[in-house]
This record gives sequence, structure tokens and C-alpha cells, in this order.
Amino acid sequence: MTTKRYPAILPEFSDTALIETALRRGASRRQLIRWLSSAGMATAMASTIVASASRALAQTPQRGGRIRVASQTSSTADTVDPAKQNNQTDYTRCFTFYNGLTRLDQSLTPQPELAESFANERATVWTFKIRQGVKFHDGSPLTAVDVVYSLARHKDPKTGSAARALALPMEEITATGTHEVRIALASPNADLPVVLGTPHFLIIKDGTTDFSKAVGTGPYRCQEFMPGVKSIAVRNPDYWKSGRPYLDEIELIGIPDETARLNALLSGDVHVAASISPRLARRVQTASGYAVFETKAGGYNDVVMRKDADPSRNPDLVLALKHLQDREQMRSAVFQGYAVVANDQPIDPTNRFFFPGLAQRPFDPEKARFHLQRSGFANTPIPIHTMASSTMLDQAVLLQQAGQGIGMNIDVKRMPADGYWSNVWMKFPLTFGSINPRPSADVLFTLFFKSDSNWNESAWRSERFDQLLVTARAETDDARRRQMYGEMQTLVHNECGIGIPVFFSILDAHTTKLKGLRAIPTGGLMGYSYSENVWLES
Amino acid sequence: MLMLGMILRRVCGGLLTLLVVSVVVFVGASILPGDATEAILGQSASPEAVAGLRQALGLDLPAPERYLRWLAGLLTGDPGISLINRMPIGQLIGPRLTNSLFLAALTAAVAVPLALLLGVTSAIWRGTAYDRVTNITAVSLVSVPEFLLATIGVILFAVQLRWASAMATPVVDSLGGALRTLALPVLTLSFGIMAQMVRMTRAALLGVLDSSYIEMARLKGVRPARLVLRHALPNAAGPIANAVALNLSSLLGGVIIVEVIFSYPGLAKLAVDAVETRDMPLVQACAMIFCAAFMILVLAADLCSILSNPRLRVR
Amino acid sequence: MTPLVEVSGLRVTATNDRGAETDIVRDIGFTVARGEVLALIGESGSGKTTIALSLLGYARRGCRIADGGIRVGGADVRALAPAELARLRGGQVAYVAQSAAAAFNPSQRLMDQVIEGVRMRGLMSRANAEAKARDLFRALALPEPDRIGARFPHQVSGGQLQRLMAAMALMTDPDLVVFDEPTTALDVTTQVEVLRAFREAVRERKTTAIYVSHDLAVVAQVADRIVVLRDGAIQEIGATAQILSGPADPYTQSLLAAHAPKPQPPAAPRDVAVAPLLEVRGLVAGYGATWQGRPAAPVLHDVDLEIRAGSALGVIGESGSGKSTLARVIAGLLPATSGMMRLDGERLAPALASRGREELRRIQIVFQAADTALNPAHSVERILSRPLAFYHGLSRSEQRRRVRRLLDLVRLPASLLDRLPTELSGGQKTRVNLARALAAEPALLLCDEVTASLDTVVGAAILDLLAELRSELGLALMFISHDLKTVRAVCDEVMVLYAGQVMERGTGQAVMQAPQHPYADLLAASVPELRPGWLDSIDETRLAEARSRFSFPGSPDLCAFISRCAARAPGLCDAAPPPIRRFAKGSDIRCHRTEQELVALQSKHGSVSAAILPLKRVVKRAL
Amino acid sequence: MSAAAPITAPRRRIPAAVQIGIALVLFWATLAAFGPYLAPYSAGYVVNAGPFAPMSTAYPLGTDYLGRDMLSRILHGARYTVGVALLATVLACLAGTTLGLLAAVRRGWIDALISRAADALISIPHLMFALVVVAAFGTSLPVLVLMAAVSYVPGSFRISRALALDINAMDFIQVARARGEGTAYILREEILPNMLFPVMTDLGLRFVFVVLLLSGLSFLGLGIQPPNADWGALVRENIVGIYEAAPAVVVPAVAIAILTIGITLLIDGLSGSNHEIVR
Repeated sequence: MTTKRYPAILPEFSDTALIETALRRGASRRQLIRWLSSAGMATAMASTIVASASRALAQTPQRGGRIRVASQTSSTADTVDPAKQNNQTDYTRCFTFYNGLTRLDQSLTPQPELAESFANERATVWTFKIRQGVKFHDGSPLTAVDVVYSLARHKDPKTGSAARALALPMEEITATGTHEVRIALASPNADLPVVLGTPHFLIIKDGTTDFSKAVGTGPYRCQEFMPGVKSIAVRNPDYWKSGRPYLDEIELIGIPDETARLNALLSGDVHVAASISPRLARRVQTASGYAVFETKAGGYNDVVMRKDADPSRNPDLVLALKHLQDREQMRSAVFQGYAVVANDQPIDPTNRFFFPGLAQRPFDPEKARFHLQRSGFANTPIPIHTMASSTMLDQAVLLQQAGQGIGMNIDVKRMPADGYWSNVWMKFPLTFGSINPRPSADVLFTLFFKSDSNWNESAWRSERFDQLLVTARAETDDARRRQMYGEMQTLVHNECGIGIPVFFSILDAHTTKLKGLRAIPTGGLMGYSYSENVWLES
Repeated sequence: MLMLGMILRRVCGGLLTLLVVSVVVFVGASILPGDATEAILGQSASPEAVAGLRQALGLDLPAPERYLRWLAGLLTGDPGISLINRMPIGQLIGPRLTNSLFLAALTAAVAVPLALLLGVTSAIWRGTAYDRVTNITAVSLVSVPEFLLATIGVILFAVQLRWASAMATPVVDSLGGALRTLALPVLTLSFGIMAQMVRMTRAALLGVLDSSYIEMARLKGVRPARLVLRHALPNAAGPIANAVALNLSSLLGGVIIVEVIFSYPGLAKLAVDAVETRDMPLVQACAMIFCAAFMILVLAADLCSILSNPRLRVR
Repeated sequence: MTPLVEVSGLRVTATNDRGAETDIVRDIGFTVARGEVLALIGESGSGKTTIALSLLGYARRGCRIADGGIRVGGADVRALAPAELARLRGGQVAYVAQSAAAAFNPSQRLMDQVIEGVRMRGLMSRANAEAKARDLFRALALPEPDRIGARFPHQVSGGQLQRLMAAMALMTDPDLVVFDEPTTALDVTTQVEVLRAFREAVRERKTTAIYVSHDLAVVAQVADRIVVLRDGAIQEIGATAQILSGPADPYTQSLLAAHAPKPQPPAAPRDVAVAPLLEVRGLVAGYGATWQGRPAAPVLHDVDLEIRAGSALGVIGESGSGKSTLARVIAGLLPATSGMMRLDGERLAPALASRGREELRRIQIVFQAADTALNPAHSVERILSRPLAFYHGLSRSEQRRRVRRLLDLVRLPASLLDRLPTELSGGQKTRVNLARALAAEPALLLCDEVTASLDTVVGAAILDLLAELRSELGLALMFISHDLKTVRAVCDEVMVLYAGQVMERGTGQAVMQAPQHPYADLLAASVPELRPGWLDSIDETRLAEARSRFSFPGSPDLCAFISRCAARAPGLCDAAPPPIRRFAKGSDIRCHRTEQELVALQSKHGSVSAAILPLKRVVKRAL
Repeated sequence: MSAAAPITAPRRRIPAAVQIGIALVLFWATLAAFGPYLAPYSAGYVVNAGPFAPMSTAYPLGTDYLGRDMLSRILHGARYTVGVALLATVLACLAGTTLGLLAAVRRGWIDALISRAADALISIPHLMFALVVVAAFGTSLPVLVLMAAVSYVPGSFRISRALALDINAMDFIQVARARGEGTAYILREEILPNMLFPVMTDLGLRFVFVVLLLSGLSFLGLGIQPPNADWGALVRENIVGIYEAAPAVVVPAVAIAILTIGITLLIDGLSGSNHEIVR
């Protein structure tokens, strides 16, 4: 309905769609990659995007059909309140009902969504123009008031928002017109549109407090939502993106047991089994009619070595452990190859600010032994806490095994998943953490490495790092930012008490009948936004 | 008269036990580290955010007061609302309880007659190869971890043969549909609970078969089938009913593994979720239901013993 | 005419734990003519039940009919197919089990069980079957014949159950009825009426019967011919009169000898000056909560007794009379509600906990069922050592020595020391039970039915032992029994208990030879005698007394026997508590009737003591 | 009955089933005791054979999902399966029997209190209980053992109480009381020895349940600390291998089954198979 009025800024004409258009017009792949790289994207990333765009071009979307999707969690904590979302199932579900102001594309660049456009003054005062003619599922029109309500509620502790820390710097959120919102920040942040593209900042209707059903502007309407059981989404015929979505209905259920989830896929009970462990990927690939959808993203498991506690405050012990990580073994044994080797810093190669110049730290037992001897902790038990039934546990076990070879006595403490994040992670000198992909280098560094952050995992304090972080955030020139982020990566690699052996891929399994999936590295199933992009081949 | 008094006494005792359970569960959950706010906020639980949310949820009140409020609510028929998703507990539990009862009833309908049949036949043919094979099979099946049994079942019948569904749904439109969706979970559960019932039926029946009145019945020319069904079984009903009750009582709360593997929306998973998210009103409500179910089953078993024993029924 | 039953060369074997087969009966051969009653008599283990069961083609678990021919009414029982065998059982051959209380299905109504046989076979409609059953109930003199069938087994008495079982057996008009010790578990008074009922029913129908029993006197009343069994083999077969008067086999002779009355132990002189060892006054005891000085379920009412050092007091009464409770109260296991007890003049506390160890030691109780009185987990040595250590604090070696002496004392070999109670025979268990009590070196031994579960011969030996111990150790005994013969053999004083009331108390001589209280008289008259025809000689009045059941008098102070008593005086007995009077022969009697009245009444029914004389003659001849 | 009293032999022959049971149980007990010393590799060592390797001469039971030698993991795990389960079972039966005796002999409010508490504990699903305990106290070995023990105390209590009530009514208890023996002596010397056998039978059944409880715990991700794992956990962590019927998932499952069958044969045989506790 609105195609004709706003042709220039429809999402089809950005990123992949843009590239698809270019390809259609006869541009060569090499040209495109060079073009994307010059726009600041790592070459590897650029080629991935071009490749997937080429694949997508070969297929034409079809309308109709219903699918059943099995995600990896399901509990009474399931919610359609964007502020309370807590896991990937929630994100996946909310993206079927809501839209955000912005949307992150395959290179994690923010693109306009419910905001037609956005502008800033010194990265401190931001103005968002809200798209006209968008309607909520109940028929009421989207206005600036809804946006203000959706954003401002995160700041109220009673809301229980998981994104409160991100919302607090938005000092003022005001409607400056029926379709314009102004956000004044406490300090400059060039990445605000990125933040607003994350799941928690999806837009809801003004005054919504009852979240037993979801009323949004998204591609599907909420027909049924039973926490811990399932949700049924039916096509929104009035969706503002013309022609979308393709499916008539999506039923989302949670099957926490991964074997059961895969079995449900293989028996034909579901079409998608989200978040499959690498061990199971083998099985999917040998079955005809099924495929693994890999999203190379920046998620990682890390050894957290607190600088404020013994024995982990000992720098030699930290170095010993960093050198003890057999990254290749972890990549192959734990992740079956669905991972890339990391270098004890958190920015992964798909990120536009990844610093390729940093030398790779190798698996070096001799060096580890040397540092261990110097630390004085040889043959004393070193407890490392890790979570049961997770790849963290597998990694810990491999570390433990490598330690036996050099006289390091690692005592792996397996802790239950229940309460792990509140009671174990960072609460002992040595723990394992697991960090989901984040939309920007700034968010990642701010959350987990800034000296005064609640989740400064290793209690690492570096004035230089903090300084760089603030400067880089305010910087709008990409080249200068890249240089600063490069230095920060080097600092973390050398000084921080964090060992990051590999970045692992997110794997989803699906029937090959399901088409249209493209990787967006914020999370599985197209950064959770698969619902408006996929179709079912008849 | 005798029975009415007994029932009344038992119901009072049951209520007392419920109270004990609620206190124990409350205290037990109170000593757990973490609370619902941390479950809601996850990794973003800053002390300030936690404090704010705690106040909003009423978790800042002292524990005894929270307990008494909950108890008062329960007595007036209001089990409260979930801390996690603010839905009324009744609304959360209602459909899940129905589902659990449905699965439990189906399982009971399959397992109990089968167990009785196997128990009775192996008692009649005691010491024979049949007896031994039944016994060993029952024990072997119960000793295989449930998740393995369920997974093998799914891979064999759902993935390979496509006879059954890998997921169980409580919605049943036809017999064929019910077989497809529920056969695997029902069988898995049945294998788990049958062994003890089979063994108990056999043991109780053997005790009776050794008694003088069975010998007498034999000497009256009563044929084996009638001997077992009319003469022996009613007198063994007490202990058998007890074993059945004890095993069935686990079908509401103790089937977490089956619910997870077959993604069946039942009460056990709800209870485990509630514990993990420290959703106290929900934990309490589930505990009450499990306890009440246990009491009711045991009471039913005792009634069964009394009805089958005139010595207790009529003076 | 061919006999109905022909058994020849019968051998039944049992398989033991090691899988080896041993014979339990062998070379059994006899015939039973139509209308004849044949008795199988023998001690336990003689194989009499095994033989009886084989007539129904049945052998118990672990046993097998190995050899021989069994023909009933022309059918070869061993050759029958299972279905034919099922038709035979309860059809041509019916069985009346020893303990009707155990042999009736507790969860079914009596009528359903009685008519099951004919209904199963489709012989009669339900209405006809019930009508026939009611006729049989009447014929067997069951009370309320029209309604008794609606009851459950636990609602009727043992004697009635036994008759109901006979009715069940007779329902199909069988050719042969096998009675397996049908009266053994009953009280004497009940036994009389049941025996009478059986005999009438069998005679009227001219039923052929096999009557299994260990009791010659009972057999003498019912059987035409007797088969004497011992250790699985036949000792002697003969007509009843021949067996009783001229037994050829030494074993049969010894059986008869066991029936001979023992010489009366001399009554210890009543020396009033010496304080009795145990003195009990106004004892009231029972179960349940105490309310207004009375227990909720009173068992003993106002019991007085005295036991002098070295003397033996016999306490007799039917089951439920409170005999065992009396022993428990004296031992302190059940504290008396009121009343006074003195041991050697010293006041004895009612409850165990308040008694001193020395007091506990001086009174020892020997329980009725040696099976349950010995801890099955303890060896004989351990059982006997414990009192030695507990009361006397003996050293280990001293204990071992004393244990051996105790075994000597009760005539047991020292080889039994390591045995567990389950590995002992009934008689051995009773002796160990006795030895344990003797280990305490008590002054008073309370013996509760110690011989009740034993065979006649074994029981007689235990009685001999007790008599010896009394004279050797100077023990005082309280000997509780339902069996007058036993009491007569052991005791110099006797007390008759009925429903918790002492009815007659006096020297053994006085009470046993000339019981004057109507109840004591009934008891004495109910003891079967070896004389054939004894059963028929029993007076109808007494039979009525035997038949009627106990019912509570209006007040606990009234005479409890009132509902059964033939001599009751209306307006007196149901109005005032009976007085206790000392009669001329030396007994204390609780009755409203005077001595003269009672003597007059008894002579009308025929005195019991008169019947004892011919019996003595028979026994003398037997020896 | 006056005849057919079977002649009891002083010494009984041990039936074949019991012999098999004894052999199986002894075999596993030996593994539990010496397994770790027999294992070719340490429990966590990753051998060079890749995940889910089939049986071979080098790795007789194949490898697990991380490529560790299964034989070594089974041998190391024996101690945790047999040991933990046995310890927990024995503790449960000790506590249950003690409480049962106490309740049966004392009666009154003590009995009422313990019985109520037992009912309450029985009615809470084991895994839910385990979850709470583990959340509160972690998953150290003592916590696991205690938790499994506490879970099965009520069952043991119910049986012991019923047994003790029956035995307490026997005449030999009256004899001991009449002798003046104290409660402690009566419980210990007179009642307890007669309960041992049924309690042992019960212990065998409970042992099976504890093994299953531990494997259920590992389903929820709780249980023994790595690199060790009990057999249930071995099944669980290798369940993925079930698609290729990897020995890593089959072998531990069979091991559990054989262990429980062995124990069942043993106790069934000992109890003469018809003296089971009917309660």
C-alpha cells in the first residue's frame, strides 16, 4: 500500500536487497565486494554477504503455508514484553509481533525501520522521524507518543527492564511532533541507532501494561500466547512492508532438550529447530531434506580470571591459562569446526572494527608451563567454575586436560545452569562466561570491559581503555574509530584477565523447504527476524 | 460410619500435611540464593534495578509476612499471581494441570491393567520361565534411564518409521491421532511405573494364594481363573492398591523428563521452571497440587483396602 | 459291594530345598465302605492330612503323589484330567478343613461361599441352592439359619464356621466327606456341639466320611474304624471298639496311655499362717482408656487369687475368658486398672516400669506360642544367655556353663545351642521357652497354654517335666489352660474363669472331681472320653448350655454365665451380684444357688464323676 | 495341619539366579573399587580418534562426544555410580529404619510428626527436590549423596515402621519387656535383627532408584563433577551419539541395566521371591 509513496527507503533497497538489485543489473561480484569493503566492511564479511545475496536471488518468495518452529527454551518466564525479554526464544517471538525504530543489517549497520530517518547533533541529540501510516494490530496508528512510551519505560525500575542500563543515558525522550521523537543523551554516542535496533527497544503501544497478548506493528498478529507452552502468530494482512510476510502462520514452541528438538525436526513435527549444537549438526547434514543454517557471529565462551582475587590476580597464572587454550582442539572437538579461532579479545572477524593486525596467541604448553612455574601455582588445585551441560563445560574439561600435561591441577567445578549467572559467573576467582553476540563494539566493550561496568568480568582497570571507549563512542569518523578500537583490542589481548579461545557460530536446523534465511550476526534465525523474510517452498 | 470417620480423619491429616509442605517449600525456597528479580533481569541485574523490582513485586517484605499473605490468599481461594509474568496462578496452572491429568489418566489406563495382568499371571505361574522373564523384563525396563528410553522410542518410531509424533500434544481429535501423538510418552511413563506394580501384585497375590481359603477353594473344585479373580485378587487388593497409588502419584510431578523430551505442556515442567525462576507463588501452588494428589491417591488406596476387606468395612 | 474308597500302595513325596525327594507317607492302603466313617489318627507329621488330601487328588506345594492307587467311587483319582479333578473336588469328594476361620474367604459372604460349588457346576438355581443351604444350616443346628448366610466369616464364631464349612461340604451331596481335624481349634464346649451336629448330619445322609484327628477320644465318638498312623506309615487298622479295648500295636497303646488320668499331685497343705507367695485381691484389668476406674474394654472383673510357694494353681476357661490377660497383668505387661497384688507380702507395682529387677526376676512368664515367643533371629544359646547376663550378671564362661545346665534341665541336647528357633520342633521350642524362664531362677512361673499347640505325647512329656521342676526347684506355678486334663495333671489348686470372673476356686480334687458351679460342670462334662457313646450320653440341657453364646450381662457385677446357665434363677441372677461361698468339698463358688440346689440339679443331669470310672477300666486294659 | 511339613535342610543350596546376581554385583563392586586403576586413560583425556569412534582394539568401547576413551570413562564412572548410589542408599535405609523404629515403638506425637514429614517429602517430586537442594548447596559429592539419601528416606521409613509395628506386637518382645529390658535394647537386639532381611530387600530396590535419580539429575545438568561422570551422565552426555548407535551411549546404558538386574536377582533370590514386603 505504501510502496509507491516511499520507494527510496524501503528496506529492500538497503544492504542485501541493494546488492541483489546491483547483481540483477549486472554488477560483478568482485566489484561489489570491493565496493562494500571500501564502505568499511571486512573483506571476509563482504564476500559472505555477496554470496548469500547471490543465493537468495536464485529463489523467488512464495506466499502461504504455516510452519512450526522449535526454539531452545520454554518456560513461564516467556514474555512478549520487549523490556523483559531474556532469551533468544523471546527475541525470536517478539520480532514476529513488533518492529524497532531501526534494524541491524548483515554488517550490523543500523537501517531505518519504524523510523524513516534519523539525524544527530554531535552524537548527543538525536532526532527520529517516525514512519507515517503504520498501524498497530488493533488498528490504531503509530505515533511519536507510542515511541516515547516504549523507550521511556525502560528507565523505570518497576518495569524490570533488562535494558535499563542502556536506556538510562537517554536523558530526555520527547515527542516533538506527531511523528517525530527527540532523544537527548547524557554523553555522545554515535551508536544510538544500533542500540535502538536491539530486541529490547521494540516499539509497543502507548500505555501497554498487559502483556498476555502482543499488540505491535510487526508482520504477524498474536493469536495465542501461552508462556512455557507456545505462541501462534498469524499473518498481519495490513503489514506496512508491502508483500510481506510470506507465511500464513507460525507456531513457536520451546523444546529445551536439543536431541528432542532435532528429533521433532527429523520426524517432520517442526520445520525449524533453532540453536542446534555442533555435535548434532553432523546428523542434520546426513539427513536428506534438512540443512544447517550457520550464522557466524561474535558469541564466545571465555575464561574469566578476576584481577581482584587470588589466585587469578597473578599475571603469570593468567598468561599460563591463556597459552594453555588449545584453540584448534576446542574448535574441532567442542564445536565440530563451527567456530573461528579467537585471540583473547572480544571483537570477531565479522565486525567492521575487527583488528586483523593483532598477532595470534598460539597454544603453547611450554610457555604455559614457564608462566605456571613462575606463578608458583604448579601442582596446587586451581578451581574453575563452569556451567553444567554446556560447551563451557566441554571447554573447561579440555583446559583441565591440557593442564595435566604441564602440572597444572585444574579442578573443574560443574555448577547447575539454574542460578549460574547470578551466583557463579564472576563470583569466583576463575569462572567461565558465555557472551552473546552484541550489536556493536561499543556495546560489547562498555558492558564487559569498562572499569566501572557491573559486568567488567575480570575486574580489569585500564584508564587508557576507558578513555578510548568514550572517545570512540563520540567519534563519527569510521577510520578514526577503527584505529581506536584496534588499540582497545590490543589492550584487552595483552592485559585483561579474559581468555577467549574461539568465536562460535550459531546453528539452526531447518527443512530445505524453508527458504529465505540469511545470516545476521546478532543472533540465530537472521538475528531473530526470520519471520518476515522466510517462505515455504510448496 | 466407620469409613466416614476414617475419611474425615485422613482429610484433616492431609490438610495438616499440606500445611507442612507449604511451610517446608517456602522455607526451602527462601534459603535459595537469588530471587525472581534476578531471573527477570538476567545479566542486567544491577543492585539498583533489583531493589526497584523487588519492591514492585512485594519481595522486600519479610518472609513470614509474605508466607502469611500467601496463605491468607489461598484460604480465600486466591493462589496469587506469578511473579515472573504477572499472570494469575490459576490461569497458568489450569490448562497445564488438565494436560497432566490427561496424560496421567492415559498412562494409568495403560499401565495399571497391564501391570495387574502381568503380576497376576506371573503369580499364577510362579517359578516358571514366564515368571522369571516377566520379572527381569520389568526390572530391566525400569532400570533404563527414562530419557534414553524416550529418545530411542522417538528415533525409532517417529524419526525412522514416522508412525508416531516426536511431540506430544494434549489435543486429541481421533483415536489414530491420539495413538500418534501420545503413544510414545504414555509407553515411556508406563515402563517406568509398571515394574513396581507388577512385583507388588505378584507378591501380594502369592501371599494370598498360600492361604488356607485358597487351598479350600481349590479343594472345592474352583478352577484357576475363578480362583485368582474371585477368591485371591479381592483379598490382595489392599497392598496392590497401595503400590498403584504410590506409583501413580509420581505421574503429576515426576514426569519432567518425559514432558521435556516430548515438549508436553504439563505441570512438572511448570514446577521446575517456577523453581528456576524463583516464582514462589507458582512453586507453592504446584507443591500443593502434588501433595494433594498424593494424599488423594493414598486415601483412595486405603478406601480400596477397606472396601475389599469386610473386617474393616462392617463390624 | 465294592468299597467306595480304595487306597493301595500310596506314596507321597516332598521335595526339599536341595531338590531331593523324601517320602512323607508310604505303603498306605485301606478301604472305606459306603456309609462308613473311617478315622485317620496320628500325631503331627504322621501324614494323616497328606493321605486325606490325596483322596481329592491334591498334594500341597512341594509335594507329589508318587505312587499307588486312589479310587473313589470307581474313578481313578490319579488318572483324572484337571477339569475332571475339579469336578470331583467339591462334587463327589468334599473337604472340611481344620481351621474354618482360615479356610473361609474373608472377603466373601458366607452364603456365596457355601453355594459356590453347586452354582459353579450349574446344579441348582441360586434360590434353590440358598434354600438347600438354609436347610443344612438348620440341620447343623446353626443359629438364625435364614440370616447367617448374609454374614462375613469374621462375624460368626469358630464353632459356627466349622458347621458352615460342613454345610458347604454337604451342599453337593458328596459320596465322601473328608473331615480334617474339624474340631481341634475349638473350645471343649463348642467341640461337643459341633461333634454332635456333624455326627447327626453324617448319620442322616448316610454319608461316607474320613475323619482325620489326633484325638482318640473324639474319634471314638464318630468313627466306625480307625487307621493309626505314625511317621507316614500305618501302624494298625481296626474297628473302633477293637482299637480302644485291645490295641495290638505298641504305639496305639502309648496313645491310649497318654489319655490315662495322671496321679493327682498331693495338695500342699493350706497353711494360713505362711503368707502366700503371690496374693491378688480385687483385680480389674482390660484394654483401652480408663474411665471412672474401669477400662473401656474390661477383661478381668474383681479377681482374687493366692499362690503359695511351691504350689501350682491351674486357671481354666474357654478362649476369651481372660486367662492370658491374667498372666499378663501379674507379669506387669498390662498394668491393672485397680486391685492389689503382693509378692511375698511386698506390694507389687502394677506397671513393669515401676517394678524392681529383682521383682521382675522372681516372676517369669512362659508364653503360649513358642513360635512367636522366641526371637527367630537369635540362637538358642543367645536366648538362654540373656537372662543369665541380665539378672545374674554372669561372665561369658559362666553363662555357657549355665546354659548347658539349663538345657539338661529341660532335657534338650547341647547340640541345639547354635540352632535358630525355626530349626527346632514344636516341643523343643516349648522347652527352650521354658528354659529361658528358668534361667532367671524365678519363684513363680506363669505358664500360658504351654502345651496347647503340642501333640498329646509331646505335651504329656512337657507336663511331666513341669511336675519334676516343681519338686526339684520348689517352683510355684500358675498354669493356664483350656484343657482340664492337663490342669488336672499338674495343679493342686484350680480356678475356673469365665468372661473374666472367677466362677469356682478350690483344690484340684474338689473342682475337678465334683465341679459344682454350673459352668465348671459344663466344662468338665464337655471333655471327650474314650468311651464310645459318650457323645450320645451328653444331656440335652448341657448341650443347650454349650450351644448358646456368651452375651454380656446387664452389669459387670452380675454373673457373666447367666445367658447360658441352665440353673439360672430369674429375678435373682439378673438382678444382684452373685455371692462367693465356700462349699463343703472345699471350693469357693460364685453363684446364687446354694450347694444343695446345685447338687440336686447335677444329679438330674447325671454326674460327671460317675463317667470317669469306666474310662479308667478301659485304660487299664489298654496298658 | 498335621502333615506335609517339609523337611528343612540345615544348609540351603544357593539358586542359580542368586549366583548370577552375586557374580554381577561383585563384578561391579570390583570395578568400583579398582576401576580407576585399570583404566587405560584418565577420565578427561582426549584420545586421537575423533568423537563417537566405534569399538576398536585401541579403544575397546569407542570414544565419547569429545573423543575421550569410553572404557576409561566407564571405569572411572563405576566408582561414582556404584559408590554414590550405594552410599546414598545405605544412608537412606539407615535413617529410614531408625526413624521407622522410633515411630513404631514410641507411637504418639513422634510417630505422627515423622509420618507427616515423610508424607510431605514423598509428595514432592524427587527431581524438583533435587533442583532446590542443588541450587542451595551446589553439587559437591556430599550434597549429592545426602540429597539422594533424603529423597529415599520416606520410603524406607514407611516400610521400616510397618515392619517394626508388626514385630513389636510379637510375644518375644513382650518377653523382653517383662524381663525389664530397656527400649534401646529391645530396638537394637530384638526388633532390628528381624527387620534386616526385608530392609535389605528394600535397599536393593532403592539402590536402583538412586542410580536412576542420579541419571535424571544429569538430565537436568546436575550431578557428579567433571571430568568424572556417573553412568547415567555418560548416557546423557553422549545421547547425541544415538543416531549412529555409538557405543558411547549404548555401553553405559547396558552397564546400568546389568547392575540393576544383578541386584534384583540377588535380592529376589535371597528373599525366596515370595517374601516380598507387601506395603
